[in-house]
Amino acid sequence: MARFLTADTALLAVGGMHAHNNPMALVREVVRQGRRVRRLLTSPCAALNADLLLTAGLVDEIVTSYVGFEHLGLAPGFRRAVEGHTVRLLECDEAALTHGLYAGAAGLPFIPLPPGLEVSDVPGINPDAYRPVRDPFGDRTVVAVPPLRPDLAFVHALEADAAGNAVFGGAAFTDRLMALAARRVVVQVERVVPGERIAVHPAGTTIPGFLVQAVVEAPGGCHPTASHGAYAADEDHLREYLALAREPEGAATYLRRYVTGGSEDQYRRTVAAPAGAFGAEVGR
Amino acid sequence: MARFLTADTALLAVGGMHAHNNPMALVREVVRQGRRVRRLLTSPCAALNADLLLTAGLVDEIVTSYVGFEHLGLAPGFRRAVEGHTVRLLECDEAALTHGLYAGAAGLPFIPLPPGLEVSDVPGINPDAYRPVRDPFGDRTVVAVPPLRPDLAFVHALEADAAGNAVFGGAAFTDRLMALAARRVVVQVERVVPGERIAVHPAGTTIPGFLVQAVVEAPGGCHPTASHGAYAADEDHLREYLALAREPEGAATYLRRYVTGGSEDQYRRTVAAPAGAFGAEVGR
Amino acid sequence: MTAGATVTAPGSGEPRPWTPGELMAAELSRHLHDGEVAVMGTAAAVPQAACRLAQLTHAPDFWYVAGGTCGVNPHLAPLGSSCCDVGLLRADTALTLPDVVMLEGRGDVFDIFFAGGLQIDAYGNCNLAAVGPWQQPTLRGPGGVGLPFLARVRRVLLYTMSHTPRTFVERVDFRSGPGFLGGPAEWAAAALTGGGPQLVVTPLCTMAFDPVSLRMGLRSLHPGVDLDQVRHRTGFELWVPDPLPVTPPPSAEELTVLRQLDPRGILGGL
Amino acid sequence: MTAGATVTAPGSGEPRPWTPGELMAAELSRHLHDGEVAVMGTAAAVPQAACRLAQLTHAPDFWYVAGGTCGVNPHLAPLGSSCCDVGLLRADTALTLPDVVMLEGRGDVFDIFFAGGLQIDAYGNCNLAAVGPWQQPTLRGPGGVGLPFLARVRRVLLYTMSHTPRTFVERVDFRSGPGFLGGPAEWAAAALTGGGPQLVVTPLCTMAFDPVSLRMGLRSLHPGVDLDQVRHRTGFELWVPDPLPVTPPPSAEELTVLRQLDPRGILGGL
Repeated sequence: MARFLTADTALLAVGGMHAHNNPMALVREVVRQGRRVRRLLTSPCAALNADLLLTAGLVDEIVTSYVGFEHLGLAPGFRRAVEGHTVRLLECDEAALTHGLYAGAAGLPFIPLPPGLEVSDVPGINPDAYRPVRDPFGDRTVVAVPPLRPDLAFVHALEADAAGNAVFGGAAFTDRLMALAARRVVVQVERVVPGERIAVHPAGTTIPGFLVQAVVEAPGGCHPTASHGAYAADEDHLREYLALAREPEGAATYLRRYVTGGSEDQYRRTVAAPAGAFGAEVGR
Repeated sequence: MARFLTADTALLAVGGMHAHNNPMALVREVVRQGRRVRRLLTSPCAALNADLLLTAGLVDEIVTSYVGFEHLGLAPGFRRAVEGHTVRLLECDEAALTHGLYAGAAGLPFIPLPPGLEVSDVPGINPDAYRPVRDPFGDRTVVAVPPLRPDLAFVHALEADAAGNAVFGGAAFTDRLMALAARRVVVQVERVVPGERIAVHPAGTTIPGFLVQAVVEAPGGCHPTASHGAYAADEDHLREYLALAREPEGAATYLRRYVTGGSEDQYRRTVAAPAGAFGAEVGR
Repeated sequence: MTAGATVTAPGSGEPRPWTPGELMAAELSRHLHDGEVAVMGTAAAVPQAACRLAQLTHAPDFWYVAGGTCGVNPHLAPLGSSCCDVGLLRADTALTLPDVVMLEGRGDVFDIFFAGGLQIDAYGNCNLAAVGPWQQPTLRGPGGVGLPFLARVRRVLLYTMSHTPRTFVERVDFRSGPGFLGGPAEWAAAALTGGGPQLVVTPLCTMAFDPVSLRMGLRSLHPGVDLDQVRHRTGFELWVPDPLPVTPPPSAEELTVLRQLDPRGILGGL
Repeated sequence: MTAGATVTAPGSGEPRPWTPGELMAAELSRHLHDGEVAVMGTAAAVPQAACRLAQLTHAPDFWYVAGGTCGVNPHLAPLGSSCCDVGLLRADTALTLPDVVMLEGRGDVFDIFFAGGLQIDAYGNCNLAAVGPWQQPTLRGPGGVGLPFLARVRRVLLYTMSHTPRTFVERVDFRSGPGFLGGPAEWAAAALTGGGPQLVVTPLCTMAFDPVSLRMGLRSLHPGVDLDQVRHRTGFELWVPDPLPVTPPPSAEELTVLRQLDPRGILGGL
């Protein structure tokens, strides 16, 4: 972790969407090591990947369009940090995040958004990111957003080979695009497999190894979120988190009990494995 | 064809890259019906898909970054039309085409290119497409290109179901993006298959049927170009085309012998099938 | 509200009354038509069920994309709670999330966007960001994700399980997704390509928008709900048609299909 | 040129001399290093073979992307003529073409871009568009595809099978892909992020660029080629180092690997 999340990491991106494919083994390790995140970038819908870092008080700024737990409720760490002004929220919409990652991956200096999106209140509260630009092909002003170039991205994939070629087990959400846009990528996988197994996957479902700095084999590493192709979300555990993290003492209890009180290996053996995070394949 | 390539089709896009996945059954039908193409858009590397239309003298304007036959030689129809000023060439680079299709699919008003691309001579000879724009996030001027929104796209896929859901048999090149950007899409396939067969393909290899106006079952329909997952290019036939099309009389001979002299069914039986365009599966 | 039509639970012989979630799915499905394409986002069990129900009954050529996972026409085998379930790839085909974000911007692909919010106002604007001032929120919501794309879709269908004065407010504190903005003048000036909100379905009633004032009013009361109850639980004045119809309850066929899609009873638990 | 080293053809016992295409692939491969990532486009049999040869000999951790089909580290089982062959998906993994176009723009992903042209000039600029004025070409070429991306790559390796005064010209008629532009002043003013052209390999020789003048000159003559022959077939003055080395011919190991990759003899037919 020290090798990747260095002091000059200005922008850390965490993959996963809602309670799916959150790279929690990597995120928990950030919390265990108490590393500050200067600016955190999420997929259009973050969940525990961002909220645990916020609950631990490690985030200075967050770029996101959503942090929550969907049908399970609001995000306690995000709420407390934003309402208490302990994090700076750089709120975006999904278009700014997705097209911004495209611009980042493609080296575009900026990217304009479709006309009409400027009538939401989002651009007004984030004028650093949403700026007017003259459309050189039409007599109008449109709104543009900057490229998103994470210094480091944490992404979960189902499998990777020793060279870092990784494959998704279900939806890739914006995680694949995040990997294409980031300067360095650490991929957390359920298992490292022989290269022949990766080679059969079609274009559009893989991350090529030349973009990947490190592969971390972390079976059950998405727990309590789902790992597409491996296991479903552990909603009981997520509910326990939501209940505890609502209050500062409960949040401290959760962190001690599940994160800082032991290693990721211990978490794997005592929390993830009993919850069934290995074995059962779900999905197509 | 009359239903799709209507008089108000300002921009027709043809899929396929080099001598692979050219939707030739559809292109030949355009030639048989003698329909004019007001503006033709190609993938970054066009081959017979564009050159046959140029040889037939049906194209007013062409937007492309390459028309040629790779290791087999230059494009005779393209050469004659451009050197003889019978077509207006709107030359682009690969970035303008690919990012332009992205902008078209995404409803972006324009899209800026990575800094540095403006040192080629391409922007200078196509000032309608390459225009300066102020970067609102930096003290500099960059170059932007317009969105590409084909009114109609002809794309080849390996298979589709009755609802129009189509799947590629190998590389999708920019054809998938072209289908996402076009107002109407006609997909030529080797075979129509039950929906269950399409349903197993992952995200990123398919075109959803709601974007598809019509599926044309045309076995051997890419001949003499390759159809990924079905057959290789017929290089003997391509060489015959290149030899004949070099001179106007030869071009007329080719068109009569292989296109206007008979129906696509006849072509299929007498030219494509004997060349082995059915049966042998190639590739992964 | 009281539950109306019943269906016999398979293997039990006991009739089970319909639930608010099932009624809402059935009601929404009736507004979906062959040839249309819908998209939806977070916490979308109700619209997913509505879409699949429409496909399996009156609109076999209706299309829907379950944003998140981005399955196209997911088979809901079975219906799940999260829009990112891997099971949503059991579908006719699939897109990627960047594809769907692209196509949302194209503006001529998706006919329908299902949306909701912590707050929904009289003009159909939605707020998922913050209750109170954005800078000093009394309740920080999760955020609006793709709701700004409501500006570019042909019609917006709103739904919420929470029909309270806190949800239905005169004016949202923050506009995550546009409805008819501040009313006719601002709406006309914005000249958006989208058609704006069309319908609002809650556990109490179905609401619509007046074509002139662009304000929300009643379209029908759900069975067993009375007008005062709705007025009491709505934070602004609703217009009321005369006569005021009752929303047809789910038919036996609708309920049978919904319960086949939803053996876990997710719609019942909402 | 005369062919030098030989290898025994499998099963025949007859030694076959190396061909210019094989020498060029071997020569290019020596300039590819572990950890680097290369991309290439149209008609790329020579650089594909060079890349795979490097992986199978001195640079197992070298990466290459065969643009067009966009296989990553294609196994060349066997080498084909077209950059869009479906067989290039027999590879370690694969990207899509839009992915590769994106990453070419990022500017810090690809270390090497293999390129060529109808014309290549003294500063390494390439032309695939038009011989003569663009508006009134005497020869209309196919077009430059992704050559403008040469501005954003760490080093450009040029190759061509045609070493003639028509190909090697003082100044290209059209700049499809940038080399060192008009020379030191223009190159410095452009402040491109890319490193410019580094090497030019032809059937006759290997050329490089002077770090001060940025002009092309000789690096080595291929075996059996003499200096006058190269001067005669180059349309501008080449600088010549003293002493002028001879390019090492393909080693027996290199030839064995190349012929395993290329059973159809594509490199021999160029």
